[in-house]
Amino acid sequence: MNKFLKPVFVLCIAAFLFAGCAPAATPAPTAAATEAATAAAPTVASTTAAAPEAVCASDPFGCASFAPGTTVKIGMGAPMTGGNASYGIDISQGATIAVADAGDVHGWKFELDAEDDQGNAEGGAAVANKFASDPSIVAVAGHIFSGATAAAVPIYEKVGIPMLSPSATNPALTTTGSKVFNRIAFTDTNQGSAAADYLFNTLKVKNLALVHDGSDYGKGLADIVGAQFTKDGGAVVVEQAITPGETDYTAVLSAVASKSPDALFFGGYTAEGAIICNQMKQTGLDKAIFFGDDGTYGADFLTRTGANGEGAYASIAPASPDSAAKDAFNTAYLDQFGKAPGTLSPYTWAGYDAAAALASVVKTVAFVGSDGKLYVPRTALVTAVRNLKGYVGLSGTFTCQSNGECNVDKPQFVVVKSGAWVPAQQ
Amino acid sequence: MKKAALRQSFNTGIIFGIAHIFCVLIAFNAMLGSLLVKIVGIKSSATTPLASALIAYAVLLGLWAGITAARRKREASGKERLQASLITGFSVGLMAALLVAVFQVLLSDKINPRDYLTNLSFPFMRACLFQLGAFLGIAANFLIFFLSSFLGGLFVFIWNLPAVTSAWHKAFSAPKVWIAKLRGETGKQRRITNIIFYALLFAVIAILPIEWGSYWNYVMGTVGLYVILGLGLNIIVGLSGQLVLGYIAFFAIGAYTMALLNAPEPHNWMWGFWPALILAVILAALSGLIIGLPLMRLRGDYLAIVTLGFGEIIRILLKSDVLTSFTGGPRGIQDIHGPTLFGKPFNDIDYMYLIILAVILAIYIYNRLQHSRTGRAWLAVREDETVARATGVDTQRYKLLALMIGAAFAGLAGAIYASRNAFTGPDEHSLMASINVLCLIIVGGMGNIPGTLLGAFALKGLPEILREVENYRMLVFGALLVAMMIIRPEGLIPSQRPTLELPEDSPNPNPPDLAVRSEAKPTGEDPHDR
Amino acid sequence: MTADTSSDLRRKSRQLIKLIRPLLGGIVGLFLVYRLYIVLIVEHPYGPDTWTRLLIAGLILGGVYSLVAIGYTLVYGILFMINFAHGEVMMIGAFSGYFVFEALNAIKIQDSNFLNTYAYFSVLIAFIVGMTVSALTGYFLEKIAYRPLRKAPRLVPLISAIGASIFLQNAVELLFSPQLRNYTNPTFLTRGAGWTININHSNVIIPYTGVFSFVLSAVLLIILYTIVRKTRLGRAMRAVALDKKTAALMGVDVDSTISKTFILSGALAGAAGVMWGIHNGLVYYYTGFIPGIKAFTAAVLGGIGNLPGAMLGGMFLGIVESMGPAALGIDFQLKDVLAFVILIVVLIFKPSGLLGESLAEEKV
Amino acid sequence: MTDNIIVTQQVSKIFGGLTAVNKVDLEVKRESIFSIIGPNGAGKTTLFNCISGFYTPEHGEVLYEGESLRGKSTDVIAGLGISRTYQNIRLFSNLTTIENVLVGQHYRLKENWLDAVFNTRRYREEEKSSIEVGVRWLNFVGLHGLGNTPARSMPYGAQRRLEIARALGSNPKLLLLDEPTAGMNPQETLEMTTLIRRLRDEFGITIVLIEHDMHVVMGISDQIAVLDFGQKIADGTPKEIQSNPRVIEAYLGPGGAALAKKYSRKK
Repeated sequence: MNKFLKPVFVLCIAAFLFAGCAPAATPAPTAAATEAATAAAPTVASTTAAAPEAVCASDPFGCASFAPGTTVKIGMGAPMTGGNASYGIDISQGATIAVADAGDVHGWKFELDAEDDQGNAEGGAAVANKFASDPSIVAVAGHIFSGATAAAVPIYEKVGIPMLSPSATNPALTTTGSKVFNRIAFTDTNQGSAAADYLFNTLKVKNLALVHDGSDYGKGLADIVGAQFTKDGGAVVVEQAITPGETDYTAVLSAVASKSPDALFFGGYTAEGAIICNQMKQTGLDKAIFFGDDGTYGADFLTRTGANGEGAYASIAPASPDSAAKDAFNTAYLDQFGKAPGTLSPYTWAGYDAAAALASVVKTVAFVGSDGKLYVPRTALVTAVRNLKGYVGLSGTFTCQSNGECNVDKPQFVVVKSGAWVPAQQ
Repeated sequence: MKKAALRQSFNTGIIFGIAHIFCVLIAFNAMLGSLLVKIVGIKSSATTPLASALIAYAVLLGLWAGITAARRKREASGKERLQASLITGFSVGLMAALLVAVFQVLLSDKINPRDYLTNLSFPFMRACLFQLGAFLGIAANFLIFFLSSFLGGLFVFIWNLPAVTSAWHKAFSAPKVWIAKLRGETGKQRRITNIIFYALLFAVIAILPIEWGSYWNYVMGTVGLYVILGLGLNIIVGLSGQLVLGYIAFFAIGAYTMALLNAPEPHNWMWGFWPALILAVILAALSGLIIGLPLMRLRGDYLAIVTLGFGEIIRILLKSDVLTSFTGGPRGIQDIHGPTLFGKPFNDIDYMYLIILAVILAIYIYNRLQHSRTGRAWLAVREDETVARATGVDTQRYKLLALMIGAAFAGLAGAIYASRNAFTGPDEHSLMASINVLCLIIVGGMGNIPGTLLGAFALKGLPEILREVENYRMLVFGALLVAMMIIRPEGLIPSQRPTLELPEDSPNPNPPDLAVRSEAKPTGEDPHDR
Repeated sequence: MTADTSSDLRRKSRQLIKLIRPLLGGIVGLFLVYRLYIVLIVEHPYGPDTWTRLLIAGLILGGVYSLVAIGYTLVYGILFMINFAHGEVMMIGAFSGYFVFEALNAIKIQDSNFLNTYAYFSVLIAFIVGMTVSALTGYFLEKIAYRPLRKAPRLVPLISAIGASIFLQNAVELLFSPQLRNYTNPTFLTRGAGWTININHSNVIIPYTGVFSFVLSAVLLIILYTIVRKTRLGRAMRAVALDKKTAALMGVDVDSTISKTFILSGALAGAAGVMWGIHNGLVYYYTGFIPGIKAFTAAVLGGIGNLPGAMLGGMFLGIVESMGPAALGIDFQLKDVLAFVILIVVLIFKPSGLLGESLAEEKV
Repeated sequence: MTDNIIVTQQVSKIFGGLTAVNKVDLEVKRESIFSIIGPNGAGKTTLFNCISGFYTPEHGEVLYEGESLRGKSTDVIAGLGISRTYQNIRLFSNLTTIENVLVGQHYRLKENWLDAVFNTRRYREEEKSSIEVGVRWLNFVGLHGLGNTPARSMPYGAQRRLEIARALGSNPKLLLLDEPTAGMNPQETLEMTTLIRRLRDEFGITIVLIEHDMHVVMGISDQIAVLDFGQKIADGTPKEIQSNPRVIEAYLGPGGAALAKKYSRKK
């Protein structure tokens, strides 16, 4: 055996060099080179060649073209299996309805292609590559978790597929100057600082306890709140992180209680938030206010906490909490998936909005070619998504900034009164 | 027909019935069915499954049940086989009918079980009744299973007709002979054919990355990295026989070394790819040494749990608040700069070749070690540590060495992985990842290279292929894992020891004279000498 | 180089290795002691009330860990395999308990419902159902996934177990949706409610659910211990654990004994699951995973294959997790790190757990 | 350089309460065949374990070539030239026979893992020579052409011989054989005894063996020591031993002496 490995070795080095030189020889810009090299989509190649439209020729990423009878695909990378499956399944279900509602563009129907990325970078990159090499994907509503997103962005960047993430809140994502990445997820920075101000000024909290679930979302939020709160002049008496997925946080809460804070800000999601809210009473935090975030908002929080939840705060994007559209969606979701939206994750509506917004943008840029095909110029689409203005969704009104943040309004604060979320006094 | 056999085939039916009910409750039937009809070319709508799809699924399951029932006994007359399949079909059909009968009741009483059994929407239940209403639907369910099971029995019956079997055997044995001829009789011919084979193989490997697009480049790249991981773990588990469950920790160390040294955040030391790669390997090896030193006394599962703990410690520390400033905390590290080739950054094809090279390097090293004094010492330790020590093997030293080299492999894989994804975060390196690698080497067949290759593909490629089955893929994966272990406990490719070329036995066995032994002593200085 | 100098080097390296083990252990030990001193003597940030709370939390957690750990130890003791799917068995038990409560809650009786009118009885039912279902799961798990692998190499059953665990998790997810369910307890077990004692002007609540689950786990452990020590089945189990062949020759039905072992451990896991649900009030398909891993750690900590060891290990782990971070003044996020570090230190000095293996494999 | 290759001085090994080996003195002459006999549980194997370093004796010293073995770990002791076989055969059963012998040569070889990776000259030479040596040893113990068969799939007698070949791999000066002829038929036993003799005569290897078969013992031993309940009750030449009443008593119980006389007269 090892007799043969050596020649093989040599052979492979040769192969490597040859291959290494091959792309280097082509003078085209990287993106184009990759496009060519990945042999992505014979269709794309053919259209760029065959399409009479000047648009596609001028577009560095070319057009996605759809023969009559085919569907325009919107991708979504979401964790469908593993510990975070509920988020992926829920958000993709929301998006499914959005795609169904979106109607058609010049007679071409939309279709959602939701793939499992397990919420981590490996899966995210896998899905991104899958979409990148699928010519019928025009845009991606996702990804859901920041890790997967971070790994996916550079890949979409290469092929010019715009993203609109409903829930990837990692602030760093919009600082790398990516052209394709946008999010309608509620930006941590505004939410956090606003929450801190609200705690200090309106609720007159002097000693704040910060608890987060160690996720990039929860921790990021907690850090911002802490910074702003101290800047306002309050004192952060204790900061603790919990291990998500567990169900007994009495120990950590007892430790927090010993610092006797006036309020506890929790950065994280409903599951842990509800448990903490429940266990505050028995651990000596009965006087402290529970202050959650948009991750802990939702009907599920109420059912889980019951009486314990009274007086708990949460922050949400300033949407009309119950518009007609929202009701329609809720009923549709309920009878299609048998659950009320928001039970599996707080992002059901955001999932709908991401897909719907993308569809609406696609409608603006797509056109029917002389040869009866539908063309979607990719670069145009990327810029169009980035220029999204005043789109009214179920979870807020979105206007994308130059860095891809599309949901930067001041948050609105809600409080649980007699078993229901009601707007808190400003 | 004997009573026992009768009961047996009836029970077979019951088991399949339970399987069927389970499939229906998780709506697996709809998914599988729609896949089947997609092959035929019927596109099924997303919301409610087509009757045709469900029928396709039912027929498939029925056939399977019938075949299993009929093949139960080796020597059984055709008649018995047919009877068995009939009875099985009857019991399966019964179960299916009962299920849909329950559905019918729920439908007519407007009871919605979805709060608990999330898939049982009214449309779905109607679909399970083939939209035929109460009586017809139930009857149809029964009949489909009954008939298809009988069909399966018939199939086995025909199969076992002597004429058919003999014909099949002829057809089957022919290619074997042919291949044997092709490989050649004498060792020399074999070598030549081998060379040709490998040449072809690697020509293909050299072409593929350019051909098959970024997605498959990515998937196969991941497979490649897991091959390296697998080989590394094979040195530890397969050769030196230490069960290590936290192996991914070394991978994490490699990945983070690469990330911290080549990302603008949080440190912006920009070392460049190659130095980082080397450092990653060294650090991983060192960490292997450090964790290994105190633990060499531990046996089997104690080592397993301790290394598991080590893996978790690394992961938690990486995402903890304590080290956030250093490791980027839960956000991980993004925008990792990759290597450049003639001034332009690596694209997926370049990475693919890089990985292929790394894999070949790993295979080469593994292969050299496996058949050396070191490798034999490892095997001795695995087989019987006490005796190994009594035959002069410094077991602790060799166990440590195994751990270090294995860790180094992991470090290499991790560094390339991080650089290729341009991102790494703490949750990449969870316990499940370690377990994946362990599964990989055992599924493939422990301690041998082809097994590792196959295993890596099975463990990392399969889930990608299984994307077709959407949310069911992990379910199917788990089931496959169990099935594979039961069918092939030794792994897909059981490893056997190499046949060394021994000098001819001399007719009169004369003892080794001292001259031979003094020859064995090396002449001249050697830098690698201890 | 000549042979003897190299052997000198090897002797040196061996001495180094010999030296490093206690050195490392010592360093960690010293650090722990130092932190303890700093926190308890110098800073003492927590009052007695907090310590009591932490202790209570630790004991409750420890009780559950012990129960699950016992399951691991039983199976390991007999098959020398890590039953990786044990956590999932527990999860299934928790789910069955949940469904029982839901069902009983739905049954209306006059102005109240069954769950609250016959509270004790319904809890009993929940436990019986939960334990039965889990026991069955354990039984079939063994029959399908492990029994065919009796003769296979040691790692193969482990992989099979991992596969089973993945399968069970996803099966439950697909059946009942990934939604997080919350337990509806009968009123006398309302979560968070409990006896209140006043320690330096602050109310420390001893939750009913906690006391309930702690007592119950203690009782179950005692029962199990008597089963293993006193009964005929127990003798058979120990015999099989020591030597299957001989046991079989002595007329012990090995297969049925192993099945019974799995049934026992399954039942315990089921009870643990229901307790988990009642006390923490939240079950979903992933519930079993973390307790599973922790319990396995606990089992090893106490000396795997050793029943009192598992109990001790469980308790110890539970208390370390709740009180440790506070006592050492480190972030609660790092409690698992602490737990594992302690495990490592323990194993460095006692390579077969706190109480050692009761059924150690042959040494020289 | 004494003429005794190995000497035990007052060696005692205690397990819990029971004293397995109790103040045993042995002096094994260079290039001799030394047998240790005694009823089961007399502590013979324990003594072997003390010599080969599995156990460190509570009291007393084991002197090899005049220097104490205390504190030396098993592999170092093996490296000094003491190798052994086991009562219940313990081969590396999944390895081939030749590989077993190669592992036996482990300590003797110099090549390390880097040599293997870079395929250095040293690696190639050592592989070649060690395989040659291994094959010769295999031939010597009479396992012609079985080099590539897995050890586990060999008949019992062959496994015993392979164990010896493995032990010889490291060119031992002292070879400890634990019941080499146990469970062998007369023919195999005869072959084994000749083998043992050849080892001594042709290579000058000192041999200490534990044996129950009195014909073998009396046939080949120069010196015999008798252990009973961990104590040495006698040692000397076969003749002395045969006529030693304590030994006979230990074996046949009180009053056995007369029987033994009768037996010897018949012979």
